[in-house]
Amino acid sequence: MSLKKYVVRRIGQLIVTYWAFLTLLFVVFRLAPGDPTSMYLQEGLSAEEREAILARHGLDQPLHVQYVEYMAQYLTGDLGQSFRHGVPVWDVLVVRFFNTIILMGLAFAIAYLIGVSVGAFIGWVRGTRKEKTGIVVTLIARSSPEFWIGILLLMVFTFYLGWFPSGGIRPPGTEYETFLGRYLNWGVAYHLVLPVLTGVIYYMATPTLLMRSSMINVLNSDFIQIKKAEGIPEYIILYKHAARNSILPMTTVVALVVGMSIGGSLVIETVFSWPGMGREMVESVTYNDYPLAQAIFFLMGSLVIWMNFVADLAYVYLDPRVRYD
Amino acid sequence: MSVKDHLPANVESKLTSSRALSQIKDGVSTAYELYRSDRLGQFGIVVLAAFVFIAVFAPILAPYSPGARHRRDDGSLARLDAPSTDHLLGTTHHGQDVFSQLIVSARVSVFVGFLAAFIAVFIGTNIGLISAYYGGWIDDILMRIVDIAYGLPFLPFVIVLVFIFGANIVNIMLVIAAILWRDSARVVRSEVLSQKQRPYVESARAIGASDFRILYRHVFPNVLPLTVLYMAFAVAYAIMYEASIAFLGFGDPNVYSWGRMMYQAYTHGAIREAWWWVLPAGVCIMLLVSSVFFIGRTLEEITNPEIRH
Amino acid sequence: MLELTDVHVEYEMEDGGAVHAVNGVSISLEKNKILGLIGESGSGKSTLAKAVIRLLAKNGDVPEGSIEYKGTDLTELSDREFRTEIRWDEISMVPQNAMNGFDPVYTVGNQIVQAIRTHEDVSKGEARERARELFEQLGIDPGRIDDYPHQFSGGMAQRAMIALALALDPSLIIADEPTTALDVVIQDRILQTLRDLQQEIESSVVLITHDISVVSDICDEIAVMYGGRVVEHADVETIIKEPRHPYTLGLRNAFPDIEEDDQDLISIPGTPPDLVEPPEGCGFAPRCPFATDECWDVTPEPEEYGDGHIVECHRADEQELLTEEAKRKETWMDLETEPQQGVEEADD
Amino acid sequence: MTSPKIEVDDLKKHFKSNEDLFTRLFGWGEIEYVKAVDGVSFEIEEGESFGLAGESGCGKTTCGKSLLHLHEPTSGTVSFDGQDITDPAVRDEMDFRTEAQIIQQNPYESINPRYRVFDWVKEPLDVHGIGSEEERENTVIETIESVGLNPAEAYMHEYPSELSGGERQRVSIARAIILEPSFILADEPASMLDVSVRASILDLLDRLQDELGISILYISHDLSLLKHMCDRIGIMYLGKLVEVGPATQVINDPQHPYTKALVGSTPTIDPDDEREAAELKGDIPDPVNLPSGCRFAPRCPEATDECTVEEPPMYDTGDDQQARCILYDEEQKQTISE
Repeated sequence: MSLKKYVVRRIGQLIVTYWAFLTLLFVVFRLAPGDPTSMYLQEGLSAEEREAILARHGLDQPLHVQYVEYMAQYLTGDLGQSFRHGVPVWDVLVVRFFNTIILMGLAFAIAYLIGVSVGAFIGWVRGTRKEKTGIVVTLIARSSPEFWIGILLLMVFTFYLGWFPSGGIRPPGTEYETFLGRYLNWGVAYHLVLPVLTGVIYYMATPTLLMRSSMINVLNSDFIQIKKAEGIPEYIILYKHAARNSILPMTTVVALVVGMSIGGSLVIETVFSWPGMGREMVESVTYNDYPLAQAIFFLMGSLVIWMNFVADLAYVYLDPRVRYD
Repeated sequence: MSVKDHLPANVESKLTSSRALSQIKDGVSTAYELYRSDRLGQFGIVVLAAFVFIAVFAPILAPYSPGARHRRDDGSLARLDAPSTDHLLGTTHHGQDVFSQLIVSARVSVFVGFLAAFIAVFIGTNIGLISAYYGGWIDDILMRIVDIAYGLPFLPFVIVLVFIFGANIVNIMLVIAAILWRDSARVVRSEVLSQKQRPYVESARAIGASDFRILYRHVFPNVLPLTVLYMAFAVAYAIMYEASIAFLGFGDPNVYSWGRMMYQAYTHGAIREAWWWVLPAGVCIMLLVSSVFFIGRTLEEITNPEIRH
Repeated sequence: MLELTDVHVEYEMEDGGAVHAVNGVSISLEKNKILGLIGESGSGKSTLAKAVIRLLAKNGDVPEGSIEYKGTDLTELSDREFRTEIRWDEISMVPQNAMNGFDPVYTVGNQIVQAIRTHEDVSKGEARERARELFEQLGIDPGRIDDYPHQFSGGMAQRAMIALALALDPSLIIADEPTTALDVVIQDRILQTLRDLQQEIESSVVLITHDISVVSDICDEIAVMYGGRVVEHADVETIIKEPRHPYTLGLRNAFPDIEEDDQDLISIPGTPPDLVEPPEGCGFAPRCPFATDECWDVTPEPEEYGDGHIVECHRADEQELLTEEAKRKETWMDLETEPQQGVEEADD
Repeated sequence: MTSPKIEVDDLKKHFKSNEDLFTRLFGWGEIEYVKAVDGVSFEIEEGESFGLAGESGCGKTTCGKSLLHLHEPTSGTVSFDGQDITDPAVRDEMDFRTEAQIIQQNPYESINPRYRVFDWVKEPLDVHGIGSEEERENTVIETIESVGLNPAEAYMHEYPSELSGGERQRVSIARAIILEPSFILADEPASMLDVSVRASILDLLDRLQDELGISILYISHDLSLLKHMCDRIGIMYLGKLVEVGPATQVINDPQHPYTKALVGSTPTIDPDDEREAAELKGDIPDPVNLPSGCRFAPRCPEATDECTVEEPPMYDTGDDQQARCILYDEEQKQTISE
């Protein structure tokens, strides 16, 4: 199969996945209890008012019409109106989306870098004490849910040592002028440390363990023996051959870890009161604001689907066996 | 190291019952091998056994009812009392005994963990078996479903579903299983694809064995170790997800769980002052989950001899 | 050029015991010769080769013996010295499956250049030029040096592997079953190429195989291994036509030959010896129809029977009798009917 | 005249080489076919041993497995005792799976590692519900002993991982003969075994064939072995038979240039033997895009322009021997039915 064909196929698959995902989203949220009116019911709505609200959100139509409209809306990037905030969902989400991306992107990137390097190392020193220690530490990290790690960090670094703030994204009352200026300042960096650290500790376990087993598999292959017989120095064999080959399967793991970390943002943002999508999701579900919950769900799912897509293309680029065939 | 080495030298086996008997023996000796093979696995088994014991006998072991509000000698509510001989792990904001809550909560974790994992692996294994064995259309469709399941961010999905179907412990368990199956489905499928190529499968076809027989009497026993391994992972994830759901406040309000304990402690700001309310539940989650992971790692080493030296 | 003296190789096992894979091998190889090392699985032939080029698995070790190469004892060298002075520069190897011998993510040319530049201070361009020349010598289109290994066919990959092995004009090439995975037509071509090139650059080759016809085809000398020892070693003519060791005789009679019309194949009963606790006496005694009490008790020492024909057998001087007897199927069959140890054990 | 045990007529097996969801859904891309077996015809007589030889990828194994209906043939017929077994109704009626069995190449993978010897050998009886439980046990013990695993008690409780390669292959043979089939496909039965035990397995097969009157189809790349074991052999190249004839004759006096090359390339034990190395150009072509005309022509040392025009039929070259080569067209104009 040529490279071009492969990419076209992969795009086709992306479309199918997206369609299925959107449909699932529709089905799930149409099952949801509590229509928007339930939020206003206490205020004693009249029947007409009720219907007006339903009509405004397009909920008085038959399901199949709603489905078509919903698809059209989402495909044109219109995520609807938030019940609770009374404004377009986009207005609520724009800032929160970037807050989450900054936090989870950073946590994910650092976790992945550390995980792959540590995994490569403990795979290389297979059978030694170092490997055992590495595995035990990694497994313990993986056994600790994000909220537990976050709470421990808070207890130690905030309440006991007093080094870092307990939550939020920047000191209250901070002014910023540009988009970049919002994030590129010491205040934000200071607030980022603990939540990012929480994510890093938890998310690095998966890439570490997978890189290790991938590494062990590669180290068992004949070509590593030949490279040794060629007299090539060990460190070059380690990074140029063993690690380079072991990283191939790791690209597909990227998407898995992204899925985990984006979902984990709910917990981390709740613990550290980080104004991101995750915390907003928890609140919107609690308050029946399902256009908002649905939109967040859609954005999170999109991230995972796109990362999957990018990872597959990266794989093709990295593995000549697929690239030239 | 073969299984046989762990059996007594003179095994009497009646021919007719030899098969069932031998499989039980295999199971026992595998467990023994697991226990013997490294200290991590031993630690895991001991800790896991302890938690299962606690979960089973929780009502007997807990000194108080977990919801009971205790009062001090002066009649005031025993709010956030530090650990004492009366209350081994102190009391909560509502004057409840932390130690008793801790013990009772073990039930939820063990119950949800094992049952959700079992359901997930049961579904996943069968989907993997069928998908790989029959291939073609069936495989295409099932695997696209798995892809989509991988596209769903786990925690948000679970929370939405739990919210829709109602926050009770059975729903939570089912919802966790409804998404955890994807891992075992994918792994079992790729293992079956490789097993399917092995000549023993062809040999079974050559004697006229039915598809059902080939799948469940030939292929499945060879996939079983992997299934058990993924079961261990699923148990660990199920426990953690249940705790996370409860921590976010979407748990079953009628049962005590470690996640819920931490949720209450966190929302009452106890992490500033009452460490005894916060730490025990987290330590328990960590211990229980890591025991399962340790067992899983040991299993991995046993079932995948290629990655031994 | 290469002289092994009483080499032992052990693999440590998890339970603390050890597998004595090679159990006292002494053998020498002259310059510009091809030595065929034949033996069945578990005879220690690959292990011996790995010991020479220091590629034993982590749990493997050479506790005894010396491996002298051009006057230096290789076992005395530090890892660094061994890597920079011996590996590939002096001793290179060709693995069984060439396709797995190349790193899949780099081009073949790249890997040859890397090997050259690890040992010689030459520019990339020069190294590439040499890689092209090597390709040409081996009959591969030099334009394909920028191909990835998976783009090669099995036979071509094996040629490229030989090109890689020859990149630094080594004095010794260890070829471990280099053609086992290939079809006869390609095998034939590759063996001829190997032989031609070996003579051209005057290097020695150790060819490891289980196929007697392959060694008799291209080798100068043959060493037969059994149970971790070299039981017979001589030039090809002698081993094929006048073998003295009963195992060699047995192998010869078990091997179907395309030339023969009505061959009666005779198998050797029994199983190879236990390498964890090698028994006293000759390792082949339990399977040998000619074994005497001495054979069971005393391990035979290598003895020379004229012009470099070295045999480890107490009855090697009874060549004619053994050869005649070994040709009769009944000789070996009789042994088969006797109760074997394995069966007894399982029976009780 | 009795019909032969097996009659293969113009058997073809083409595999789809690429097909996925999108090809199926939208017909994107062309489906390519690997023509593993591309029109093979031969016969095996009652009690005869027939050998199929050729290089890897020539389709010999696919051909054998299509005979056993482990692959659904793309076209052509396979007659078993005169009945066409490509028809499922015929297979059911004659209980084909009890009549034809297979012995596989790799004894280390051909026995399910989760089965003990006893259960593995007994399974065919279970599947076909033959005899009572007690009768089955006795049959199993007898069969295990008849393949040289004596006494059966010493082996039947073992897992395959505890047996040597030769013992495992004996277990496979026991499983293949327990239903008393009349035909066995032996796919490289000895190639994974050590030389010293190979002969004993071949002897065993020889003996069983004599005792039970089974027809055997041997598949191997090893001409020396086929010469030793078979009455007749067929040489395959790229999915077609290029030469068929009595084993000794084909190997001692090959007619087709490809057979000549194969025989010439096979190493011999005699070190004095100076074989004329056959010069074959290039590698085996891709079985997806076959060359036009004679498929061996691009590599053939004796090819002429004429060879690329049309695929040659089988020509009689004397004494029951046939070759698919235009060289024999001049000597003998009369062609054998295609």
